[in-house]
Amino acid sequence: MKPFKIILLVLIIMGNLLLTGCWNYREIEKLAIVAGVAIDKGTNSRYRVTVEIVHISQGRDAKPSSRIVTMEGETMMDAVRNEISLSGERLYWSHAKVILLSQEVAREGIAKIIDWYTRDSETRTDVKILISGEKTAGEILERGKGVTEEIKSFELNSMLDNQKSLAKAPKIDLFDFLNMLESDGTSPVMPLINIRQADSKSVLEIMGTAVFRHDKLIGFLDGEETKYLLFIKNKVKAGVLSQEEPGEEGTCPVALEIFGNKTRLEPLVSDNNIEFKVNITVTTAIDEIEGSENFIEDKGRIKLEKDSEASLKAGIENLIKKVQTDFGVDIFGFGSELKNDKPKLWGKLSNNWDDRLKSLKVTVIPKIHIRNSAVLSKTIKVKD
Amino acid sequence: MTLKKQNAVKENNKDNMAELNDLLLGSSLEENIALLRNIFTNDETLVFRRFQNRNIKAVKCCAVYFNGMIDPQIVNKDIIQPVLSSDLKDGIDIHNLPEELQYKVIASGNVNLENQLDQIVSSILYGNTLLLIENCEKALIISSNGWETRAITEPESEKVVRGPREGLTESIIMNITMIRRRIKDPDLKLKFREIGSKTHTRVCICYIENVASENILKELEKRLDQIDIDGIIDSGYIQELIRDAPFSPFETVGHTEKPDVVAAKLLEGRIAIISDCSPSVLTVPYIMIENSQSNEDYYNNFIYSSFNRFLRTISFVLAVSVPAVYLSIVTFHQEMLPTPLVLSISASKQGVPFPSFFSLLVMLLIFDLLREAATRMPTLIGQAVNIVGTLVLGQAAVEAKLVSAPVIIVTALSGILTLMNLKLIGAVIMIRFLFLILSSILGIYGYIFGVIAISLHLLSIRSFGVPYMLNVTTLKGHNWQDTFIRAPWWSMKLRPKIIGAKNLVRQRTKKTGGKKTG
Amino acid sequence: MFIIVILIYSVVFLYDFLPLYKQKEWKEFIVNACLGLVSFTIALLLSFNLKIPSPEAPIREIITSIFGK
Amino acid sequence: MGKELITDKEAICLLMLFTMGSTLILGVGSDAKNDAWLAVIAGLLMSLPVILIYSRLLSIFPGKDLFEILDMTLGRLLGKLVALIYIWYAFHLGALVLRNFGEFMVTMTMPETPIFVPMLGLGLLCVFAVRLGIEEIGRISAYLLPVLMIILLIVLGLAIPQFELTNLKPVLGKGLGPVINGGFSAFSFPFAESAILLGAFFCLKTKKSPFKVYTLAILFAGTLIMVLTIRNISLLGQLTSKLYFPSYVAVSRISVGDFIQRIEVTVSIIFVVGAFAKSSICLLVASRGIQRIFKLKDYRKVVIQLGSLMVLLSYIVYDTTMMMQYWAFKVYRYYAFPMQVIFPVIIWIIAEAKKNKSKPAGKKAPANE
Repeated sequence: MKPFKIILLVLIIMGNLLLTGCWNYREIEKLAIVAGVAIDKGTNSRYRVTVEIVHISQGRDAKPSSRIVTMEGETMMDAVRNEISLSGERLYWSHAKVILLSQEVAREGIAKIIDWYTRDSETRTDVKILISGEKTAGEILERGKGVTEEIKSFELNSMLDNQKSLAKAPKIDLFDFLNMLESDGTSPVMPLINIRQADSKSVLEIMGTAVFRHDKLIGFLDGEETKYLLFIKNKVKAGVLSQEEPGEEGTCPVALEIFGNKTRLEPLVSDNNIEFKVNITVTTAIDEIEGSENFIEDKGRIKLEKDSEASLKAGIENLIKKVQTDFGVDIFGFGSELKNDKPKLWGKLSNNWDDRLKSLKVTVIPKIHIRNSAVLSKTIKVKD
Repeated sequence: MTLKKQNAVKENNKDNMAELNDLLLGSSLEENIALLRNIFTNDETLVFRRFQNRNIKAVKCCAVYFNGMIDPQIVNKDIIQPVLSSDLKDGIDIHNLPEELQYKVIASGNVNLENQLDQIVSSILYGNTLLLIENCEKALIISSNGWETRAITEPESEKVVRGPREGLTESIIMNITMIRRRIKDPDLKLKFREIGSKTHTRVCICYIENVASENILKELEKRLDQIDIDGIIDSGYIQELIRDAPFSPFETVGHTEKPDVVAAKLLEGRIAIISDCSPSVLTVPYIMIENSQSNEDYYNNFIYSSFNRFLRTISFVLAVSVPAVYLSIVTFHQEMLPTPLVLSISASKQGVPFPSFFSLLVMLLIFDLLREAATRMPTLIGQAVNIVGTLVLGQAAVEAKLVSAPVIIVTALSGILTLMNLKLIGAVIMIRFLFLILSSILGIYGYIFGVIAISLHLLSIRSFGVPYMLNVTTLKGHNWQDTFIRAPWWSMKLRPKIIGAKNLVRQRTKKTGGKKTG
Repeated sequence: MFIIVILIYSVVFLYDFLPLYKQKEWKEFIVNACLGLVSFTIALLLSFNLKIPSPEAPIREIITSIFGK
Repeated sequence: MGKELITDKEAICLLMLFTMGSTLILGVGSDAKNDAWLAVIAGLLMSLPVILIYSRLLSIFPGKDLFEILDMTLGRLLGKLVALIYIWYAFHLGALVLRNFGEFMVTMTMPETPIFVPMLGLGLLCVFAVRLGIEEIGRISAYLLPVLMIILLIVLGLAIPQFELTNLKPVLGKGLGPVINGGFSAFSFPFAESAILLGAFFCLKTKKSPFKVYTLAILFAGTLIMVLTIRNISLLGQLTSKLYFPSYVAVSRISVGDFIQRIEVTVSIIFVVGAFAKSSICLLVASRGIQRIFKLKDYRKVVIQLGSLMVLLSYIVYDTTMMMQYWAFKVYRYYAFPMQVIFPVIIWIIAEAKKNKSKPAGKKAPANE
């Protein structure tokens, strides 16, 4: 009876192969691999989508280069599919690394734009999402030039990945953004990208933060402010704290390299009054001393610690004040902290949290610990 | 139609045998010679050598043998010469001539009296010499067989770096000798039988009593008895005739050309089937894990052996999986690859006209063609084939953009992995194509379906009642010692129960070496 | 499309029913034939692009009518 | 053909695969949002008494399957009627699992492939497995479960650095209500679905093994499901309950370095294996039921037809994925309640009563005098 089974199997396999074709079978070299996408408002239709496609040329030593294609459509999906009429290839989205959004689009609300990207099964939610500081998002892909890589989107991706040792822009991927949108008590933020003219070349630069109320863009923070924001959000893993110390010959700048940071938000509830304590513990090391002051001895070091704690505190408090007065949104996540800790209280407060935030009292308690002084154990003394 | 024919042939054969069965020898020498001549008509290698004792004319004899099947030394010196020249007068009873000759004259180790014609015929065919005597209804059968045999060499297919180099030969007696030299025990039993109505091949069931399972032995004998075939040319015939799961690509009867392997398997409680004219000895029961065992494992350091065995097991899995997984990743699940890899694979495939599935299929076929061609070819030409295969088909095909480089890599990798387990080669090739086809339909899911189906198949087959893949959940302690790993010898105190061995204790060594001293 | 369905089903029927018929296991044969006919009919109807009502709908109706929601 | 027997370990593996099968990918207790892991525990606790009843039933009638037990307790006519209901339940559940698998394939990985093809593939596998018999299914699950566990643990280990345990907070933020609700849903899917296995565990070795098998397997599986739910919630946060297949998305978020990423295919492997185990058990039980009702010689004879019918049913059972979601989380628990709880309890009570009645008659003499 076994031969029957084999015949049956062969029949089914052949039937599948011959009659219905290979549905999802597609050759890897036929894919138009999307590296990144920029979304603007269209002139004729609602959306104008600029896509950077990896162009793989033949030959042994050929490096992949990038091609920019722009198309328009009434919906995102429509625009993306219209690409077929331009180049005949269907775009392949699984390897896309960045989404760039223009400010214009972002001010109108971006939930409707990223919905398609989240919903489609081919796209992945670990794509990074950025706001263009230029007029349109498309021009960043068109005009910008990568320093190390040919494909701009991949370069942007690695720039964002390495932000962790700079901490001047948040690294937000689509999924994080969605999660911030979804959860109450946190307002989303996004990194900011600009083109900087350097030596007549247009170089890409990621610096600063875009602040959102719900899904609408309302303002920006610069690089330094972003660092303080990341301090509160406990996202700083590395970076530099610069401190100017008064010295014998004017000021003496000192750079502290951050080796680790732990931030804890602590809601203090008394009757109807809520206060937040922000405990920041930073581990640092002296990495640069531009002078001959002695910060390595106990006395100097403790003073340095105190001074940099003070300036960190000042910076963070200024940022909180700015956000409270200018934007009035909770980008720090105080609300969600309260919700996690005291869900009942949050239930009462959640309705007018934004109003409450404006007058929220926040105490910043920084603690900076200097661990070592890198390679040198003494300051460099210039001798005559 | 064919069935009827077969039946007819069978009946015909039986008739011949029956005819001979009834016949007995007559008393007239010439009549007997005529009878034999009649049976072996047109066979001119049959020699009738008539001679007489020089003293007694009544002792007229005729030696009958096949030229080439006998050792002339024996026939001349030990049969003809004693009968010719011996002084038979003293105390010879003429009426009891055959016995007298048997006991007093002929100098041979093995002499029998026989009057059944069928026995006589088959013993002549086996290379014995028949001594017909005038006025006597019985004939003497004197064992005299001597033909050229191959010397004992190292088998090509099972080379070892360490361990005995001896290989089995085509002579059943020599094979048994080689095995018995390793197991000198009265419990080593050898049961002979003849299979094949035309070839009368001698087949020997070899086992160690009190170790081998009686049920398996009974089952094996039953299956051997059921064989009714005209001839057994190699033990491969028996292998297919007695195996379980006849349609499976996996072997359920093992074979080896090394006497040390046979001896080791006998000691584990398996049963060996030695067949004449075949250098490969069959062993039953045979389970999956034996495919990745090698005799060298037992002679080398156990850690190293375990590692090797692990490599072999993994290489079986990889050999069947690599092409299918590659195909499903590059044609269905490109999102699974890291981006740089996508770019490099894509770059290498630019400009290749054929679909991946097709080129993989063709390249795998070409690999099998090369392999098959190289096995059948003389070594010198084989090298040329290798050069053509690697250079022309590999390098040039990539240069000419007929196939992409990854396909070549995958094919070569899969091919080499296949050769790691030579005993599984047939199964690997078939399953590889099956997986490839399945994954061209449903990608990685097709492949997983295939894996589940093959696992189900493997789990369902048995070899002489022993589950082919073993019963993981019922296996206890010592049965694991010789499966995916090879435990150190001092720890393998028991025989694996899985085979159905009865006498489980295999060593009582007190572990002395290696203990901490001081 | 329905040609494939008929083809596959005839192979399946041959494979499945012939031994039952030969061994004269009539009870098995009848039960099997009923099941086979039902599935064949459904497959055939599907191959003509007809919509078969799902048995899930009435169950859902009953349950929602009992428990609300 | 001798009596089929499977060892306790095989049975545990089988039941674990059955329980985890589609659960690992569909997720459980989504009503409870970020307390879903508590819902799993609640479901586990709720299911314990029911599971004890199942094992008690099996140990009262050792070597008998559900349909014989029905016959013996409810009488021939009523027994047959309830048996029919169980056959339908097993059959329907098998079709639902097939459909879940098909939906998963079509929405997540192969949108252009007709849903019928993967379902047919899996259906063929199930038919093949059931024709080999319960022994082979038990053994293959004993082989596959360790592989799955290793994969699961490796993936879990890779995911741990990315855990955001704050996503689990607030614990019991909305009170006990949603947790109980989610717990009920987790009870009916997957824990109490093990009622199906009453029809397959006729082959256990001893009278004690049902207790061992049921409790151990459900506890292990429950713990694993809970751990994986925690993993999903802490990787996905708020979005967990909005996804059809949370595990898949959760694993796709894992990336260690730049190299180990995009490993969501592991989830698919687990799902294929789980769905295979679950639907083949369902098919087995359904065909055994038919064998018992019509008093056939061997259940293998009807498997092919029943299997093809199951694939067809799975094809027509839903129109859309939305319907599947609604059915799985809203309707199913009420639909399955009689088969999971009511009938077993009734049978159990009758069985205990009958046993007590027959026991004194048989054993009284030596005990009392």
